[in-house]
Amino acid sequence: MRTLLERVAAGLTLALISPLVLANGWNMPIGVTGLSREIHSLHMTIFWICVAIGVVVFGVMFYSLFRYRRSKGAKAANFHEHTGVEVLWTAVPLLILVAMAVPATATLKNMYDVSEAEIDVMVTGQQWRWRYEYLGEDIAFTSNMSTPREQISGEAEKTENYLLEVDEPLVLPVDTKVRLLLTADDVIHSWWVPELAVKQDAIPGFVNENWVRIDEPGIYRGQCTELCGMDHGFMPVVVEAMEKDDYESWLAERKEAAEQESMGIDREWELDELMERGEKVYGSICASCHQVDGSGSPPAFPALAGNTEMLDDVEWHIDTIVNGVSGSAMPAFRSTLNPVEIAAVVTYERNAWGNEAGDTVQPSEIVEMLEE
Amino acid sequence: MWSVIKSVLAAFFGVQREQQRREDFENGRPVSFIVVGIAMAMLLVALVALVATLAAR
Amino acid sequence: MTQPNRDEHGANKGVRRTVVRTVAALAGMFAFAFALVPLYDVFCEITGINGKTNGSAQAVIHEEVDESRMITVQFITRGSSGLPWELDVESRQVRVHPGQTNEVNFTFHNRSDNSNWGRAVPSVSPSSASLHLRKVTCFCFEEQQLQPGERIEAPLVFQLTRDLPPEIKTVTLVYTLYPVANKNEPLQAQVTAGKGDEA
Amino acid sequence: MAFHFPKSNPEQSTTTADAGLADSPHHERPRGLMRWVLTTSHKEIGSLYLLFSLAMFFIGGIFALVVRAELFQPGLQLVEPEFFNQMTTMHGLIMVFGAVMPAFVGLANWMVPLQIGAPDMALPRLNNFSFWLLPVAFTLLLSTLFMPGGAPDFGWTFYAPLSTTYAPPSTTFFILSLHLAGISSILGAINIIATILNLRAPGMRMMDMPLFVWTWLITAFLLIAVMPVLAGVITMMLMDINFGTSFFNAAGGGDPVLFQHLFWFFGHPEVYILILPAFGIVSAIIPTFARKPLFGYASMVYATASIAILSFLVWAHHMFVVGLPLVAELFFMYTTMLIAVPTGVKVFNWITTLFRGSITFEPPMLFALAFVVLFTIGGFSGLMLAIAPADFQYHDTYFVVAHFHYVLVPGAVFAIMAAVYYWLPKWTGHYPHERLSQVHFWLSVIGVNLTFFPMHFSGLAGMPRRIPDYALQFADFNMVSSLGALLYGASQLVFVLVVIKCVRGGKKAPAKAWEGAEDLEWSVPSPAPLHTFETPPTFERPAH
Repeated sequence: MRTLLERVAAGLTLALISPLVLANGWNMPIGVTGLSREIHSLHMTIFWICVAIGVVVFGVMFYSLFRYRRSKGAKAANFHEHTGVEVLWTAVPLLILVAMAVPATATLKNMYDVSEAEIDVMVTGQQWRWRYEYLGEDIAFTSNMSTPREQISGEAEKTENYLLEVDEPLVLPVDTKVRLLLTADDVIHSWWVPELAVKQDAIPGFVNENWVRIDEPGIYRGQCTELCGMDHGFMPVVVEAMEKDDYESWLAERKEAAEQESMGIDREWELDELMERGEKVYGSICASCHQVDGSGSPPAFPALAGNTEMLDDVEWHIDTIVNGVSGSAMPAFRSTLNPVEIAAVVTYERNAWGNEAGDTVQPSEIVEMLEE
Repeated sequence: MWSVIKSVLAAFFGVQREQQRREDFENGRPVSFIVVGIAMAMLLVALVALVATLAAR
Repeated sequence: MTQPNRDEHGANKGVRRTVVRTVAALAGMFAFAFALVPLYDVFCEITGINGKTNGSAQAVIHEEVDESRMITVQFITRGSSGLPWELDVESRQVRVHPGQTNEVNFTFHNRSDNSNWGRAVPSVSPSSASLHLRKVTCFCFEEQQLQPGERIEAPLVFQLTRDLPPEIKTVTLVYTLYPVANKNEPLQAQVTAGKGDEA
Repeated sequence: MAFHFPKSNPEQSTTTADAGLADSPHHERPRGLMRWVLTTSHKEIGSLYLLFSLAMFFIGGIFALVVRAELFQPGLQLVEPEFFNQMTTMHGLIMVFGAVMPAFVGLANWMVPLQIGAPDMALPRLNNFSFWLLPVAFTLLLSTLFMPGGAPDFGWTFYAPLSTTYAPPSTTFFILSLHLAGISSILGAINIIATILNLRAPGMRMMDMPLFVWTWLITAFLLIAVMPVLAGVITMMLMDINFGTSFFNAAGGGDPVLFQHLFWFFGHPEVYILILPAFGIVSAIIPTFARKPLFGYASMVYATASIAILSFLVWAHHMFVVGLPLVAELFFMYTTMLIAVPTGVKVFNWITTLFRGSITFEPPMLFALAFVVLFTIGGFSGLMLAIAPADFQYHDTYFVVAHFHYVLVPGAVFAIMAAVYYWLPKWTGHYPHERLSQVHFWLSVIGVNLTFFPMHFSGLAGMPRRIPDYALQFADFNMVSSLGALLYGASQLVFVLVVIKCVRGGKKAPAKAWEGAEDLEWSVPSPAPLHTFETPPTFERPAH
């Protein structure tokens, strides 16, 4: 960490020479897709056109201000009309605009061409996480911000990817056209990764499309860009692009893990095991509203610590998590969490922060409930 | 009629001679300018929409 | 605009006239704002602007099946909070020719101990395909009630018309389940937790 | 009271039978507080509007400073995210509806009758009513901060369903207060239209009117056209929230995107409502201090009308990423680019007015010149935003925040400042303190640029707007912005000092306070007596 003073000085210096510096971190990233490069060059073209117009316009303006000062004895002329000049300065901008519209139209058409995608991924925005579903592959998972709360509150040193890191990134192969289908469960979100030049609103009840074809393996980070409530600033998007082979083995691994997990459904879990797993689930999913210590922030987000209603009625407790509460901020986690995770988080909530239900909820019970 | 259209066109373009402007405001009836103005605005919409449709092909 | 000369009477009349006209314009614009709601729907239906599909059944157009191309039609079903139902589709994806009439079966399942009202709201992507998607039979046209534990099968009969633009190779149909709020008895969860919070 | 007027001059205000027109009861005027509560004088109501606007400017400014303070460093230090969202929302609503709009209405109240030689507004009692709706509306809006669940937290654009299904309980009060503010603007607009169309001095035709009057006339028509649409939208929200309709609720067959279409159908003309009167002000000030008639007066009027018409055809450029079909994207991209043409014409006209003038740099001129430069920068970023494919990268980032703050702060707000400096001699009879005004000017210019220029970079580098905390690579930009905001905010205290000093005394101003000023307001004494133009002046066309 630099000192405050150093940073202020650096910032001020940079602000002064800013128009000259268009280095990375100051400008739109060139990105790693064909479209992002196209958009970047469009952006730079318009920028330089604006600079050129600005130089001319402000040049004339400051020349006039300097040259025709009354203190230097300037006498005012009295002209106030010149049709020729006026036609000229209407027509020339019009031509410049047409010249700008042509490449912009071409790029836009390119962006709208979602045909011939090889992979389809459904992206669902939820307050405040993203859910990815690989259509036709039976793989689905949620992606939560993994920056610890202590870093946000300043109790811990902020690390490099502060606020831009997730527990499970969206994994995509390079050199493959991927179609993204975007929707949302609650309010409007917007999925954005600057280096992929993809930004698309995710709207409840509607499905939007976009596509991406990544050229280089790497990790690309972005954020939700449509105000979606309290934790709008804490719902990052992370895309990990892999070589095709690596992607295939990742897919296989995922599928195996899913199988492992489904085997876990049948066996009996110990309280400690469930508590350990539940704490993780709670931390990534529940803590943003109900707080790490279960104190909530009533009235919108009720406290879970000492919540007798919840402790007295385990079925109601599970039902609330599985089906959500209509008309409130509590979403349904039926499709977000698997039975093991639901069992674990229910058990955790019933036995943490001084709650002493003492009972465990087994994954098999959840499966039963979900099936009935 | 033609002069009205010409004046409205000039308005859309944003350039007009003082002389012509004065004539418009002395001789023309405001209603005819408004009607022609609205019609031209719709024409503009249709034109831009047409260009957009063609460009999208 | 005629030249005003400040004759008091004339100016007063003018003011009154101006006020009457502006107030009329105001009322007109207020009404126009509400008129925009149905107008927007009509506009969307004509242009297919936002992937809303037609709200009512359409007849099959009998046209020759275009054997030369195959279109992939994907089905995605989604639940939502507050409605303990499941919606499943027999096949996630079908390959069809334009012009051909197809049938796909969906299953609704009420997993709760209450009977509730719900509906499946459709959305089509790409939105421009919605113009060329004709639904002959669809459960999405109506709100429906399911008894506790009830499971029903509902068919979707649809046709993609031959004039489907050539660049469209995949059509995705998404159905999202929503509770019909004003018809449902408040869910157990709502009574106890939800409402207390919302107030 | 910052503005006060000499007691009305009996010998000046008795002659004409002004019965029907300006029914300001000059006999037995109430004294003290009631004088201001019941006043029907356009000058006093104008002052009330301006004072109200100043108060709101500071309240909205404090909210902005809370936002900037939280964003000074990465991490959450001062406020919770919920409260942060309430601050950004309230800042936007108050600045747009409480500060900038009432300031322009106040200036119109003061200056339109004086510039067209009318004794008062056409409907003085209505004028009083439309002002007093404002304090009620904004007291209500501010009171939501103390309600359970807090104030509105869904941004000043209040997109559904965040503002309906997921909104705090105070939203109903927010809707009510916006209705009241809307009614106030509508009544103000009716009054201004009626005044301009019917009460011009004999001999003054439409094309003789000063540009401030012209731009306000067109603005008033815009208000009449779009405020009812806003009223319609918020009524639909109210029904969705309280009566179970689903205009914007996908669950009931409604459409959240429809909300955005309706909102921006109001919202884009609203943007021009916030800037057109500023064009009028600058078009008055530049010729005065260049001592040269405005270049292309007719073109200015036509360009204003053209901008107003086009403003109804561009709304969806705020919605390029909601998933519009290709044809719609292209349509709105083209129309938006077209708007650059008449806007450019205006800038060229101002600059050509300067060319071969005889220029001096009094405080109003300084602000007007800064307006031209900085507004044009905002125009450039606007042009970039119009390019739909690039907008996919710019949309909802700090680049957009930089853009609209450039057009609204050194745009609209600087124009208001320029207008105040320009007309203060007419209002108070004294020139504003020159040195202090210059201090205010330079601090404001430096502050504004420090605040908003780095936002271009943070936006391009990837910082979304409306977030309470940000990734580390944006830290330097945000720190500069926050320091700039503090400087800009603090320098407005200098402005208050200038105004207070000017009201209490200073160099005496003659009727024609600025050498190059031509319009009718400079023919009445400074300070303007309570009653002016009771006998209509004869308007003589300037000889250009």
